[in-house]
Amino acid sequence: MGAGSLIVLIICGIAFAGGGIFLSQVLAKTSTNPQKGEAYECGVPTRGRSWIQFNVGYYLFAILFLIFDVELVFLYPWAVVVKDAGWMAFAEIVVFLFILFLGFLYAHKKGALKWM
Amino acid sequence: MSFLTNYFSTIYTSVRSLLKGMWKTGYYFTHHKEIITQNYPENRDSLNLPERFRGEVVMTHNEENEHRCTGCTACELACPNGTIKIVTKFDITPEGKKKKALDTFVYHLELCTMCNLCVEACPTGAIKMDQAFEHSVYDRRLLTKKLNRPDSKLMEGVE
Amino acid sequence: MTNEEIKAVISEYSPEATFDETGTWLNVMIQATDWLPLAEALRNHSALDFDYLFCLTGVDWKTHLSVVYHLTSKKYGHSLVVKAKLDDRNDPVIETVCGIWRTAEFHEREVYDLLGVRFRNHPDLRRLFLTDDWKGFPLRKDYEDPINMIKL
Amino acid sequence: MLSIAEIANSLQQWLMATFSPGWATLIEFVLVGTLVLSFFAFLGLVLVFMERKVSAYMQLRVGPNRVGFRGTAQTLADTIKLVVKEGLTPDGADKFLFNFAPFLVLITSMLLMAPIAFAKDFQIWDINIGVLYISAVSSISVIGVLMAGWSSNNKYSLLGAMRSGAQIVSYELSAGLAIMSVVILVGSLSLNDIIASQQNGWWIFKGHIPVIISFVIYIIAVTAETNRAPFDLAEAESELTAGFHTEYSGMKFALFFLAEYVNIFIVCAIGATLFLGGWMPLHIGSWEGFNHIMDFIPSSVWFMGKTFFLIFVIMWFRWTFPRLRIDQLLNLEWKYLLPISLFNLLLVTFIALMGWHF
Amino acid sequence: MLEEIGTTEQGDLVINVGPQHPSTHGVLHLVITLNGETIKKVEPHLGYIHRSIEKMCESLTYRQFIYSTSRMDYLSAHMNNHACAMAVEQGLGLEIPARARVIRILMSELTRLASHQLWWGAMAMDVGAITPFFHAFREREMINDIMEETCGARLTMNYMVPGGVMFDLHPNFQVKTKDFVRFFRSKFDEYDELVTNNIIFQERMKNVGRISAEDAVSFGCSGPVARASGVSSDIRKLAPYEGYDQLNFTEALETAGDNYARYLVRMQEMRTSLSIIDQLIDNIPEGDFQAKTKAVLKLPKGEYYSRVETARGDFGVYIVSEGGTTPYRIKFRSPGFSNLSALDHIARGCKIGDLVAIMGSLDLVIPDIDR
Repeated sequence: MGAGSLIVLIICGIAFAGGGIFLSQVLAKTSTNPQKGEAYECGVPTRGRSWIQFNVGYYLFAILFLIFDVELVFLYPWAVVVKDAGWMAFAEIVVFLFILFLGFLYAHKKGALKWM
Repeated sequence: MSFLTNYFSTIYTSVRSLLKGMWKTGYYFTHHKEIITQNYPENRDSLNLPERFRGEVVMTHNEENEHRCTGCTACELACPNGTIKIVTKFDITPEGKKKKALDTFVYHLELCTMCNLCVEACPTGAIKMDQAFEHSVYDRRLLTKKLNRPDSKLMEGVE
Repeated sequence: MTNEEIKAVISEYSPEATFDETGTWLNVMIQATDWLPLAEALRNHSALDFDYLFCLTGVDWKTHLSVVYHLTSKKYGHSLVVKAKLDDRNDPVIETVCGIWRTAEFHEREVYDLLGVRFRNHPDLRRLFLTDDWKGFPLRKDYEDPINMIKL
Repeated sequence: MLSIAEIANSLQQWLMATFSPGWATLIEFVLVGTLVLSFFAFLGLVLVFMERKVSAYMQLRVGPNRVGFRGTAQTLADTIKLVVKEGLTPDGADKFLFNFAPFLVLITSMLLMAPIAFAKDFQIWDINIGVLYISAVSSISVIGVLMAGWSSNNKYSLLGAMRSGAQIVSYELSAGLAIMSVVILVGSLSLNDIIASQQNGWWIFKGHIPVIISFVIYIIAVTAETNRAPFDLAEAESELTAGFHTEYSGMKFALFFLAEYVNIFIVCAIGATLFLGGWMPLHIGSWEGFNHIMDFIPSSVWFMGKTFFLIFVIMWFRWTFPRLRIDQLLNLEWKYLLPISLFNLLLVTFIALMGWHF
Repeated sequence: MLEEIGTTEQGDLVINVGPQHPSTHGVLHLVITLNGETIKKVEPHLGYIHRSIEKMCESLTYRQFIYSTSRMDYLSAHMNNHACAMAVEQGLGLEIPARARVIRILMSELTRLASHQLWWGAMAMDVGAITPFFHAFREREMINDIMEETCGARLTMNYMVPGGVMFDLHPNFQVKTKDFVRFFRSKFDEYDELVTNNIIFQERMKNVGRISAEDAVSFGCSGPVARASGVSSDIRKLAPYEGYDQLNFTEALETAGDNYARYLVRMQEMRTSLSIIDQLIDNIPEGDFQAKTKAVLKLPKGEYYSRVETARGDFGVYIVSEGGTTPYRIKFRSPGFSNLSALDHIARGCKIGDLVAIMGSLDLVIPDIDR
């Protein structure tokens, strides 16, 4: 099967999830209670909003990820042909990775990999 | 260079410690003899509770439906939680005297902490601790028990 | 340090203190107003060095309240019991010792919660166990609990 | 010998012969859909049961043993329970995203099924960039997780989702690099080519130590990517109750749960395909007799055996190790796994170019 | 105003952990102020299971009140009872038979072992490893069986009475205890392999939740928490009771003051308890197991304070008697209460994940705090 299978799979996914949720809505006993709509916070009413700007230490990692992920995409075509392309390709990728690695070391030195 | 040796020795020791832990859990995964859980309700018959185990207070009765409780309320006083309520009545002795006797021995299992103080306090050894431990019921009123059997009498010679 | 020496030092700081040596430890009875200077002395005096406040509680004596401090010195190993008397039962106030022994913060909140002793300058004097709108102080002798399981 | 591929082929031929091409394709699609759906449900049931049994035996317990024969129907009972449970949506939640997230997560894991070769010549879609496809599609699931966590309007969920975002994207790098070392050796992105290249031995045996390192890194990275302990920070039970799916209940929770397990299956299937030869039987060099005996075992059994072995290893991790802390988790990736896998990649290239691999 | 809506300033998140949370061992409610993942402030809210045991005890007799302390720190119920019985004996001036003393020590050490085993499992579970919990329960079960046979109960033993113990030892006691000690010794290496030496566990524990010796003293910490900071605080050594001074054991001390030090102290204490049991199990003196006491106990007017070393630290009972059959005022100095007061100080600057580990290493038992 070709790319058509993706459509089948997507439909399957929707059917599975939708069917399950529909089935549970049909079968499940429901009752209304204002407390059911509260956000769970160990049984204590939430204080403050959750959707605030807050300090995520992960942000820098996301940026770093972007750099490396792009690099990864470049590597895929290279990986396929490297055996045929020979040593020249190897040398080139060593230089490529070396530059990247320098960048990585720089980030490390700057403390981007340290948790804030 | 020492940085690199350090780096790799860290990796070595960490991986080793992790593998050791996995070895241990792997050992238990393959050795089912080590399983310690019991198949509880099914093994009820073979359950062996030690005779001192305190599950609930019971009153001993002999074959003639006689108990040893004189209704002296020593246990009621000894109980820290108000678990025991003794209702007394007045019996007429053969000599025609009025004598205090037990009418109902009310036992609130839901309040009992199995501290054994009532058994210790009882001067006549009328009550004891039983090994029954499956007390759950759907109605908490069922936990209030009457310990002396219907129509039971005081044993001869117990004062 | 022997009890006699401790007594001598304490008398220096609060001359009105009385002593009782019948128990395991030396007991010192003082007025609540004398407490803070004495506490500072007990903690900071180099020969006393009572650095460990292991128990802080209060007792309701019906006519008055007292706050009892059990102190010991990790360095010298001697112990001392200080009983501060609070005469005004309606509004008992004593200085806090949070700044001297940090464990006092919790213990004082507990005493406030259950006995109603106010600790002046306490950073966060709120009810610890009971709800904020609770009426009365349960460990007072005149406190009547509307629900009493045992009497039920 | 009757194999799954033959059945599939004869079925297709029969369809083609009986119906017009359009109808045949449609029926084929419906058949595949039903097959995938039932496989999906079956996987969920089996993996959950397996997890419970594995954990039980490691914890000196028997595990589920009441419902059905030796407890085998336990997960079915659990599923029924989840179905009849009321699915709640918190008042403060972003309703659309909250309900959409489980769909997204589920569809992602569904899509990942496409290129997997379950048996010899038995594959939904023989895509020539299979490896790239998997890397690409699997990163969608993180969006579902972030969506779920953010839309719940719950602080635990939010923290869990943020953690999971940082974690999944980080570990994707080393997983990708580990996969790439096999790609270099094979010179193709197609899963079928990769399996075919392991005719005379699996890459883990042929590729010397660098491939073994890649394999280890791959297993660690995918454990983290699927949010499994010891990297289950997104759900960190003792810290964030249930992390990003704290607010989900009933069937919506079940979908997350199912997707998690199917994802484990998929990453293990990929791992088995890349490093352990997929459905390829165990062949040792020129031992003709031995190789011949191995060929008698159906290819699907080989594939499932390897995959489930890897799944077992991942479960083994979970029931042995404590959880890492978020900064340690990222440290592990950025200070250890990433540099090592970059270096390892060069080593593999070197070996490939020198032709040292068998 | 900002305080009111829970967001003190930009980027601060206020989260409730507990009363119903998988990480708190009991119903502890912590209000945590977070900056990202970093903890800025931890505020414990207590009272969810406050039963006012101190007030209840004021209406119970000296025989009865002992057992209400089992419900405080239920993991070292026996040792709590011990402290109470000792306070009453102190008031009555009772001399305890030698056999009863040895039985008390043996039972206390067994309880300490059981408590530490549970803590070990729970500690591992707090940092995310679930399997050790069950392994810990395997050994704990053996102790519980020993307890059940002699005391008649598994958790809240109610075995102490003023003047001794309630029953004599069960005939099987010695054999079973020896079996247990042998078995537990053989399994102790497993504890190390599964948890102690595990690199992830060490990373989670080392240099986390540090408290200095000075702060530990100032916060009134006791037990393993204080000892991990190098503060000698073992009541068994400082104020020996029931003949602990005649035993040969050393106080476990560490100096780092972090989670890992607390962990090591408790592991060391388990070994100490085993050695104490070894010393006593073959030398149980013959004789009475209970001193003769009156049916109704009356403590002379005065104040009595007794302290024992429970699994969590220094447990004290302060009885004020007015001469009646019930205490006038009673105060239980529970180790967990003081240890909890240090939590905010310890946890500041740590991550959420660390908070759970810190609580585990403090070994908080909430009913002990919420009396």
